[in-house]
Amino acid sequence: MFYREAGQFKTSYTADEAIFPILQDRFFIGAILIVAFGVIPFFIDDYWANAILIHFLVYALAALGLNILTGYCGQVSLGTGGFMAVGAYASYKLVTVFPEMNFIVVILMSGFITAAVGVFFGLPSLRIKGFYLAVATLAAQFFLVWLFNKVGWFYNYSPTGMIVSPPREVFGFLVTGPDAHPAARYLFCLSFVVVFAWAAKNLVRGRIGRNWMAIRDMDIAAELIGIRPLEAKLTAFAVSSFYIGIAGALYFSVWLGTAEPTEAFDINQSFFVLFIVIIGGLGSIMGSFMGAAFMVLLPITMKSIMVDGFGFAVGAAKHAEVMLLGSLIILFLILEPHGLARLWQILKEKLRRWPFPY
Amino acid sequence: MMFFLETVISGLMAGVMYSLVALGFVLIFKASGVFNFAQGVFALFAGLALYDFISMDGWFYELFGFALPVWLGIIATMGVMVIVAWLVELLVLRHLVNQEPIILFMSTIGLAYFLEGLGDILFGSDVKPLDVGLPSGASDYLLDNYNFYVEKLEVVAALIAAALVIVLAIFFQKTRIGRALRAVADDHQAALSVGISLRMIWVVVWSVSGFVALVAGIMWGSKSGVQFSLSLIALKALPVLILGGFTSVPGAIIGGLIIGVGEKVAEIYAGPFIGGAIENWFAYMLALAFLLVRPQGLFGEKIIERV
Amino acid sequence: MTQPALKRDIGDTILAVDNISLSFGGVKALQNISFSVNEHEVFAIIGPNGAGKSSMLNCINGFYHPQEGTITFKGETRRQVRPSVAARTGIARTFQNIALFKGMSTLDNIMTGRNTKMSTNIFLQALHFGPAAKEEVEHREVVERVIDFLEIEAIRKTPVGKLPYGMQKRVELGRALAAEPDLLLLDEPMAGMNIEEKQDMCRFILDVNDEFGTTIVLIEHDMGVVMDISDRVVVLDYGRKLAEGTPDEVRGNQDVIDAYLGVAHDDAEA
Amino acid sequence: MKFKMLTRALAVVAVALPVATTAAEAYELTIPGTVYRTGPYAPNGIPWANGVADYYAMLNERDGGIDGVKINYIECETAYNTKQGVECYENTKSAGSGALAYQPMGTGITYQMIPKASEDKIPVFSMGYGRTSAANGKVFPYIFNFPATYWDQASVFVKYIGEKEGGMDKLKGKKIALVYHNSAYGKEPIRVLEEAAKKHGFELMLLAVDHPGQEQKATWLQVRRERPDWVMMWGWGVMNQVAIKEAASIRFPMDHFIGVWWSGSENDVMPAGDDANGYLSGAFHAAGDNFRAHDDIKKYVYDSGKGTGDRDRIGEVLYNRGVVAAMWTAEAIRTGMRIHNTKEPTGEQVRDGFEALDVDAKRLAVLGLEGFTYPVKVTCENHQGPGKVGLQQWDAKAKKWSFVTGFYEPDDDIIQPLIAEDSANYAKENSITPRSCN
Repeated sequence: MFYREAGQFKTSYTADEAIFPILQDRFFIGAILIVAFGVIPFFIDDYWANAILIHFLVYALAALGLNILTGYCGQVSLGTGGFMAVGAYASYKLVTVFPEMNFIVVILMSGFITAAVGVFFGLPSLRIKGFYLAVATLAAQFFLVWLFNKVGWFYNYSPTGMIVSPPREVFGFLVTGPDAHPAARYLFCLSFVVVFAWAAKNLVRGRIGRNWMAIRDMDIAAELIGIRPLEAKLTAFAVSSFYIGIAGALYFSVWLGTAEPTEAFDINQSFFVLFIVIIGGLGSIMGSFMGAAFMVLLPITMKSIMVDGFGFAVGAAKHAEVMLLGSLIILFLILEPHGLARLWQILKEKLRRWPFPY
Repeated sequence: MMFFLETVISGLMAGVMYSLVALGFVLIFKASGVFNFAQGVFALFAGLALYDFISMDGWFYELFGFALPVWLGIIATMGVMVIVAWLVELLVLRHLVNQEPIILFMSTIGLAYFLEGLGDILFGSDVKPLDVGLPSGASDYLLDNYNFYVEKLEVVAALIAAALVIVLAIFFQKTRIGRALRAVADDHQAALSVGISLRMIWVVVWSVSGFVALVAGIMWGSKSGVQFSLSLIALKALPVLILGGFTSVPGAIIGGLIIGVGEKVAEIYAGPFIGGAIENWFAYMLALAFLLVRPQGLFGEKIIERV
Repeated sequence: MTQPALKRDIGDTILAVDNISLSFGGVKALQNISFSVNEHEVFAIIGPNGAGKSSMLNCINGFYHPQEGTITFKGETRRQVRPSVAARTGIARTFQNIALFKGMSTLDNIMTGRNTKMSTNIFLQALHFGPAAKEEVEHREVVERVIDFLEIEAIRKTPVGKLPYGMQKRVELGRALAAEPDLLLLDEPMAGMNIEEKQDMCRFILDVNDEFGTTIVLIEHDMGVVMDISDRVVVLDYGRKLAEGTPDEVRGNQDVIDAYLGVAHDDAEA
Repeated sequence: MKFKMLTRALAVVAVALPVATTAAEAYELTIPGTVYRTGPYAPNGIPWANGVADYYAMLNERDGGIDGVKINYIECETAYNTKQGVECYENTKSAGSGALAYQPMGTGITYQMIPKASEDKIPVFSMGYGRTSAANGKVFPYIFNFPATYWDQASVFVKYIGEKEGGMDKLKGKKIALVYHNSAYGKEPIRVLEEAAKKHGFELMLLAVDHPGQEQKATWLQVRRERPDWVMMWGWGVMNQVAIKEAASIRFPMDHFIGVWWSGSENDVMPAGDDANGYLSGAFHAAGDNFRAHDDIKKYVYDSGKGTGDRDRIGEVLYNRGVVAAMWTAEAIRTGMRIHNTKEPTGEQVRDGFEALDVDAKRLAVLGLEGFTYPVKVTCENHQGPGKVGLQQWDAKAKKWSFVTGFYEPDDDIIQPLIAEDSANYAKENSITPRSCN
């Protein structure tokens, strides 16, 4: 009834190709952005910033990156943790070696460095496909973590290999370190995520995105109609790693503040981001956000309900939570294998037809 | 020279231990196209169940006041694994027929989570020293007489792995179910059309890999005690898997041996010069190098591209 | 079609196949095949199953690399060419088994046909700014013309995986057309279609040839169609060339009759 | 036993629901514990967490808390994972009347908490783990890592080895291997051992083992080839069990194999059976349950069914480590309350309590822990306490750990400069001006 596009006519291809062609969608996204930028910063506290919002934003960004590679270009990667480590260590080296460098530039540079590394590790994808490639990307994962753990230069020879993010300002507001206000840190991450989500959407609806999807859907046919697999796959690796690198830099410098390669960027990190992408929906920008919300918020919610609400012993609650999470993943896959984004789409379809079923 | 030989033999033995895990992956992938991420957790779960049946501080003892002898415990655990396989088919796979591989893969991750939590709740998180009477320690004879070091447990593991492969080969070649399995592996549709029940096949193949997981669980459990970390051995099996090919039983064995020897030799001879602990990534790099030459793995079915 | 039709004007040789041999392991798929195709021509390759027709197309657009012989396209002789390069020099094709990008909409599928002609860099695209946005709209206009031409406006935004078979074939043709090729390779464009769909497809093929002057090489089993629409035909059997000529010449060729009627071998089909 | 635990869990659910909603508003001493009862390190985390929980429960039952103020101990599960630790920290820091002290339990989580807790003015008691240079109270006013750090421990092991070899000068030319968990935690002693190697002229051999450490063939083959005179181990979780088994397999003499105090619990040696006999590990407190405090735990906590673990596992090494951690924390809070003469202390006041902590032998006796550990005194500058470490040895027949040495003093010649250097780096990177302690 309220959600329909009838009567909204497009008079130009530009309008037809807008990101949100339907008016109601534009309202919806606008409202979310207004709340995210204009309301939340006034109410945010440490708990919301650290445990929930920044946590969510960082993973949404990483999932965006992986979704570009896996969801749009069809190259399954399990090297996400390793690439996040590249971003984190790049940002650490940049801030410590060039203390005067603008922090936004630091984060962007970390992204570019990660993109370069990503392209290098993307080279095997030209020959190796599917699960073979997925497992091959684990080589990147293990090697990178080992590298950052072993080579003292990366962690400035601190005795344990831990890196600690020094305080840095953006526009006069501290965004890293313990003194940074949660709102500043939140807004900093949010801005990156919003800008890059928008950029990702632009990419996937343009030539490059179509190249990626063509490779994903049928790589041979894509090549036969003139798409260069080398170019398509490597741009996907580059863009994906760029996003993941930025996510890694934010993860370390803004969110956690400290990191140690073997724990913060281990293989579970790679799997976790992959879960987000699959649960959210492969090949969907919106899905990356929904998946991140699901995987980040669900455990915290379940924990709060079980421990704080029902007074479960923490150990038992954790076990139950893990079981529940596992069951929910299976349940969701059975209900809608194409992820939360598809569920959302179906819901919109229903809404569009409401109150008439057909 | 002697030491190099020791290294190689230890590598081979370690490789066999990886193969035991990789084998479970291969069986399921071959028959149902599912990359079963839960294979490591299966091994853990089987180990936990077995410990429960044969020890004095498990549910079984609590309920019945006695513990099972080892052989009976193994049979009972096998029963548990069959039930798990049946439930997996009933509750998960049945509803995901014809989905893309990555969706099936994801569902096994859900399964892994579930079993992890369940295992912890049912059996507790302590280290459980599993003793099924396998020998441990070095072979005294070789060590005393030739100063040659071989781990007894690993020799046993190698023998068991060999036996397992023979049993599996017989099972696949000679039994009716085995032939049906191979038919399904070749072509789902065709197998269905000649009246093979896919569901039954899936239960069987998941049970068989449950059995392989049990063997792996016993071996690794005897080595380090049964504990949560056991589920992480799946990561050691992955390079073996890509090297050997996802669909090849001999590939899992040969791949394991190559990875085992490769990583030990690298760690011992190259590791000290570049900081050590290179085993993990070296195994993957080795597999990657193989893949660049043969993208379908050592024994994988050749990927034919056509339009 | 309302637009005024171009006068078809058969020109010089655009594609020359010279002594091509291709084998897979021991199997000889093609043996010493030579023929040439003239500009603006509709050229058919026929032959029984397994005759090497698709292999021939695959050689022309670089998917297979023949062991011997050369292919000359637009005056350029090459032995081994990458498919993507072939596509960029103006060869487009459709496939025997539909090779559309199933996850993408009709519009996007056809847009991929334009990709080789787009050039803005990744940063401009990410910002969807200036030249990138302009380029997108320009190419969209071309694609919309193709959509009009093929009468598939209604399914513009439908994911192609959901379309019926005949429609998918049409979209695939659209994707090839969007590239504005000089040479269009059609691999069994009418396989599995009913009479009406075949008629539609014939009309499109002829219109393409007429209107855009595109040279067409097609493989087809339906002899009626082949004889109706092609200017010249080459007949292959077991990797060898049996005959070449106008439809009438080929129809009268004894070797061809034998091959099709099963005198030489009884597994052949018409 | 398990039936009982399950029914108890269910009962807790049924009972806790109304209780949770009617919780009194009265001031309670809120002490969060970021524990790990799940994940790969759960076998170590559980007894430790039980020890902490039981000790606080005992104080509540026996004394009505600390100086009559009830303790509200909140567990939060981290699975030894930093990210979950972040959630736990933020979730619990303002729980109840505000958190008074953290025991992070885990190197990564400690590092994560250090800047935050300092900012929030809540003391962090990382007992012997975490950032070693936090010993410098001038740079880390809220972080405490007494009674002894990994660096102390490494230097004590070297001393012990020297003693066994017949004098520190005999170390020259000897070969000592360090088998370590390839993480921040495992790398901690390397710096000190390198310095010690320079000072005493022994050869140091470093062997890293990746998490989780189920496969250590390559490591122990290297030990077998190089034949080091001594092996030290900084291990954790399954790595310990496998290492001890492998060492036994290559017949490395167990009494020349010394583990850090995280590699010296019953869990670690049990799977190796008799082969583990004679294995050594560092320790700063006793094992066993023959102390009055333990009797009280059994009497006041377990007899009324409020214990968190198995009664027969009270007194295990890691359980006792939990007890000693809880004891020092409680004593610090008590000290803080007395200094500021308040029944409702804040984190800052508890910090003052930590800095004035003085648990001497007499006090230990009062607490029912006579001889359980050595006297500890913490000051404003020195947050690592006396730094003394003893060695305990495993008796496989009796299945018991017992001390075989007294407590050694650490080699401060090596350690103090390193602490000064590392804490100065931290202060520089984070623009901290070291405070004055006068």
